[in-house]
Amino acid sequence: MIGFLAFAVAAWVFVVGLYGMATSRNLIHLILCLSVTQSSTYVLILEVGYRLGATAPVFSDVLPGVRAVDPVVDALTLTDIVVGATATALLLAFALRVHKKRQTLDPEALRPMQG
Amino acid sequence: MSSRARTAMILVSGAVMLVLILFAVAGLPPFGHYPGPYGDVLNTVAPHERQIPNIVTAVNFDYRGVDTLGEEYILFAAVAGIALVLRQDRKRTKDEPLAPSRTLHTTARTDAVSAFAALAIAVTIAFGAYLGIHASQTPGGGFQGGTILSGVGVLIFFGLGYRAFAKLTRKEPLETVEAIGAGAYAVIGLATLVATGAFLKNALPLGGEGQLFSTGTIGVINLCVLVEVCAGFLLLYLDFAHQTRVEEPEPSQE
Amino acid sequence: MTPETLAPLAFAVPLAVAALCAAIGPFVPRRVLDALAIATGLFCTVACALLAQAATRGTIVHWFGGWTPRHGIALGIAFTVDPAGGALAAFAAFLSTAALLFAWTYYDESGPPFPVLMLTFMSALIGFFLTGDLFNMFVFFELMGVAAYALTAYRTEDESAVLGAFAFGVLNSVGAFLVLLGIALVYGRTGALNMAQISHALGTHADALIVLAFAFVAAGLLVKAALAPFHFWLADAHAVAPTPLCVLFSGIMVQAGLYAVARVYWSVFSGALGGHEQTLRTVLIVFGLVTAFTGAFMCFGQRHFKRLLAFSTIAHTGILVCAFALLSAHGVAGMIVYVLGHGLTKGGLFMCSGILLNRLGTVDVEQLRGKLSGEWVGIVAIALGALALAGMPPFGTFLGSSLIEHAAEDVGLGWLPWVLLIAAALTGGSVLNALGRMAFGWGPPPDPEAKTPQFESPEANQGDKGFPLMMYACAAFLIVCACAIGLIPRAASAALGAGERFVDRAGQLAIVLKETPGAPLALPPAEPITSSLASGLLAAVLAVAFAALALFAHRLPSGADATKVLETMLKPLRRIHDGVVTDYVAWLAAGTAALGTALAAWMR
Amino acid sequence: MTEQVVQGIALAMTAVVATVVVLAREPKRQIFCFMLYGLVLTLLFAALQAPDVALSELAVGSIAIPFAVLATLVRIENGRR
Repeated sequence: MIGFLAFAVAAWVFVVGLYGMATSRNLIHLILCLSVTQSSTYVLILEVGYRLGATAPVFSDVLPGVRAVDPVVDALTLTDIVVGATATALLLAFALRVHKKRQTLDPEALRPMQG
Repeated sequence: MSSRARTAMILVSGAVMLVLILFAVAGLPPFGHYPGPYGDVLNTVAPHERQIPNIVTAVNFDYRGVDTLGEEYILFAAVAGIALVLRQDRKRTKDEPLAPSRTLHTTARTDAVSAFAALAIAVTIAFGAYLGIHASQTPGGGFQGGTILSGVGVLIFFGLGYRAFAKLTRKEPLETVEAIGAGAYAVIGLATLVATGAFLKNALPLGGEGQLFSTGTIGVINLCVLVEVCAGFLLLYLDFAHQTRVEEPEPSQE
Repeated sequence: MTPETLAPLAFAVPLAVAALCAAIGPFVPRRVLDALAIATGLFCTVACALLAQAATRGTIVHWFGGWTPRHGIALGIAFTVDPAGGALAAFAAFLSTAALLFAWTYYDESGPPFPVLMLTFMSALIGFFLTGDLFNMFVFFELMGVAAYALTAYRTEDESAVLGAFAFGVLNSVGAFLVLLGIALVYGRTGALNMAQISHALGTHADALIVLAFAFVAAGLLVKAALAPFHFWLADAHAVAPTPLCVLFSGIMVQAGLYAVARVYWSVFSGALGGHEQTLRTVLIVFGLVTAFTGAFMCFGQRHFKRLLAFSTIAHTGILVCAFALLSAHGVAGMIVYVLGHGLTKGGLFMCSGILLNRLGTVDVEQLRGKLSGEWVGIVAIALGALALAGMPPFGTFLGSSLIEHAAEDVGLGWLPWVLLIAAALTGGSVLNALGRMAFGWGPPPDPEAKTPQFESPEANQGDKGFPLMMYACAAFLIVCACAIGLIPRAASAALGAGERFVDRAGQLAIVLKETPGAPLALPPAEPITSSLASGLLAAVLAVAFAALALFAHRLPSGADATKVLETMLKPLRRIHDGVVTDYVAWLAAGTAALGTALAAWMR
Repeated sequence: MTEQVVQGIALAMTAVVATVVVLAREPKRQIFCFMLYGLVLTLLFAALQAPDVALSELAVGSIAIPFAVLATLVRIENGRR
């Protein structure tokens, strides 16, 4: 029923995040758009490992051998989420530092060097 | 580039990328039909080889444990970087007593808020600890437990203010704890390399299935991750919380 | 100790030491941490060199956790070390050690974060070169990235350093997401993450998914490799990053991105994409040439010496991409030798720039005009470095160019090396041009109407502290090594052997998944390098000629007008390097769209 | 069947809220949209039978990142005063 649309959502989120970054007028806005772009990779990775009607790969309540979704994609996404969170926080720290010096977060006004 | 040119450029290239990605995902197996084999093999062999019901934990801390080691160090490096960038003014105030700070709340905190915060803190600690310890049994593990436990810092900050937060969580010991958590993971890997000839290969006895600490190295690594993540995120919160204190803006170099 | 255990040691020991440094950092003197870091760097250099040596007797595979594959299915992560990967890992560790040694006297005070982050960065580089797992590669890509962003912003009081780190972080993160997008596509199709296993599962036929997965992974990795139009972050970040770090950035990190593209192509996609070699070659060469000349022209006439060197790195990335684009074992061999030669040269040059900054307080060529008079070691080192960049014999870059030249002839692209030679000569000429101004005060004075650019504050240690022996020793040693590497007997044939092994997809498959023992490296005869002596010398002459033109053309009749015309022509190119991070994102999206469309459209 | 309905709703919300986050140009409004987005993703991951990931996303997407952003915003406000 959902089929292709599930993957299309991931594609949309990736591109919309990129659009937000490129048109951003504020570094904090840009960082959050970066997070949105990253979230599309979580969505896509989890989707490719999903199996209709299957349980989570935790065999405490169900017996091993029951149809389960892919545990690997869960592990990959977990790693990805940590990476995303820490990189986001680091970039925020950069933005904050820049603002202290220049009192602005507008990317147009913040050019390290030109030409 | 003018902002109009940039918008045009991103609209065109974004549209092209959207089409490309759609074109590519059309070649995937239909949604909900993961073809395997990686996950299926692990779902089959891991429960009895590693004596663990939560296969995600087994993948994270054993089968693909090196990814998690890298991930822990990403957190470690990022926290070091954040401290580096935000510490500038911290140095200045290091030996001074904490100045009265205005934080997110300009109004005084009521007792009700503090009481609520205390309750929330207790619940969060219980929940985080449960998640962190029961990695092998139920969804959750060192990472989830660690992030939720560190959320206590956020609650203290909102409930009791920056001063309480900074008093309750000293930066220097936390940094040492964090380094030990991250380093222990690498050291466990090196120790198992010496003991078994393979990095991160389990060298501890396995208990019966379903027991709390029956999973050999997985249990130990889970604990390291719990410590490292909790300390790392607390440091991160502490550095950012410190910024909410009022200061004079630094003069620009221009 | 078996070679199999060396692979995990080389990446895990620096991580453990990094944590140790962080834990004991507040309690011990700074020198203890520095010494610990340098010792670890030496250890990793030796370990990786032994590993590379052992790999010549057969590709080394280490299965983490002891999870060897079952029935051709990988359960865990493997490090797959071939001679090329091992050698580059050793080179990464070597350069890191040199950079740490350089930093020893460079900083008066550096807190614990510096050695901690440097060790983490080195570990990530080593892991990145050794891993045989696609997702694990992504993890090391990110680890390298996070440590690098933090180090770029190391001089936090300089906001352009923080801004450079910001652009670097944003662009590389988007690159990482593209890599991940490609990995997700591949994983959805094959259910595998081990490179050899994916390659087996992909078969020998390409469809849209495979082509685009490669396009996304390659685009993401090429952000790190600074291919145009993904290169904007590099010039900003390298110009402002601490000099010891620039040595690593320009010397090996950027090239690591390109190495990863080659690795992913040959280990994963070459079976499926093999039928489309022609198209892929054309597309990559177009991108490579655009990059080479963007970098070369931007390099020429830069006032900021570190930024000049950064643009030269971009130009050399273009050359390396063209070498990879030949899609042959010989092309890979040339690429690897060129990476080594260029990395040593660029490392030495960046160290020289650091010494200038350290002693004279600026790297602005015009402010340094005629001020270098006493620094003979520096002048000679920079001059030799400039000629090495151009590819003069007997430097390593010359040996690399010579291998690339033969590889290009093999696939019927005999014209390509001559075009690349011009780009290389332009970068060498730019450095000579700057040197002529700084050392001898030659050349026309700067346009008084042009506003004086705001340049960075000195990094550390400024003031007369006597002859900086240690720093000059490091710089000179790297330049000498750059020369020595071109003189090693049978280096070319060893590189060719390593290249053959690198592209041997079937052999790797058998070793990784079926655990068949590897065979010793065959050493194919290399063409005598004397056949390319002429082109090497031509490159050096051209470099000198370009520099002479830039310095003295204004004395010729109508020379000044010609310079003006050239300036006007280069203006649009300069204008797009505007330092606005949102522009860079837009360029990144455009580049990915272009690469993907070109591959998808022509590969049907 | 209900499983798919939940997934469909979660996916649709993901696409919509992601767009809203991007289009919310004002950082203070954006951060609340972002917290909502974290919750939507948590729901989606739970619906995709990935409880481990859902828990992490809850902790990171709705606590960690928003806290860092809020602290940054407060700092910027204070700096202006």
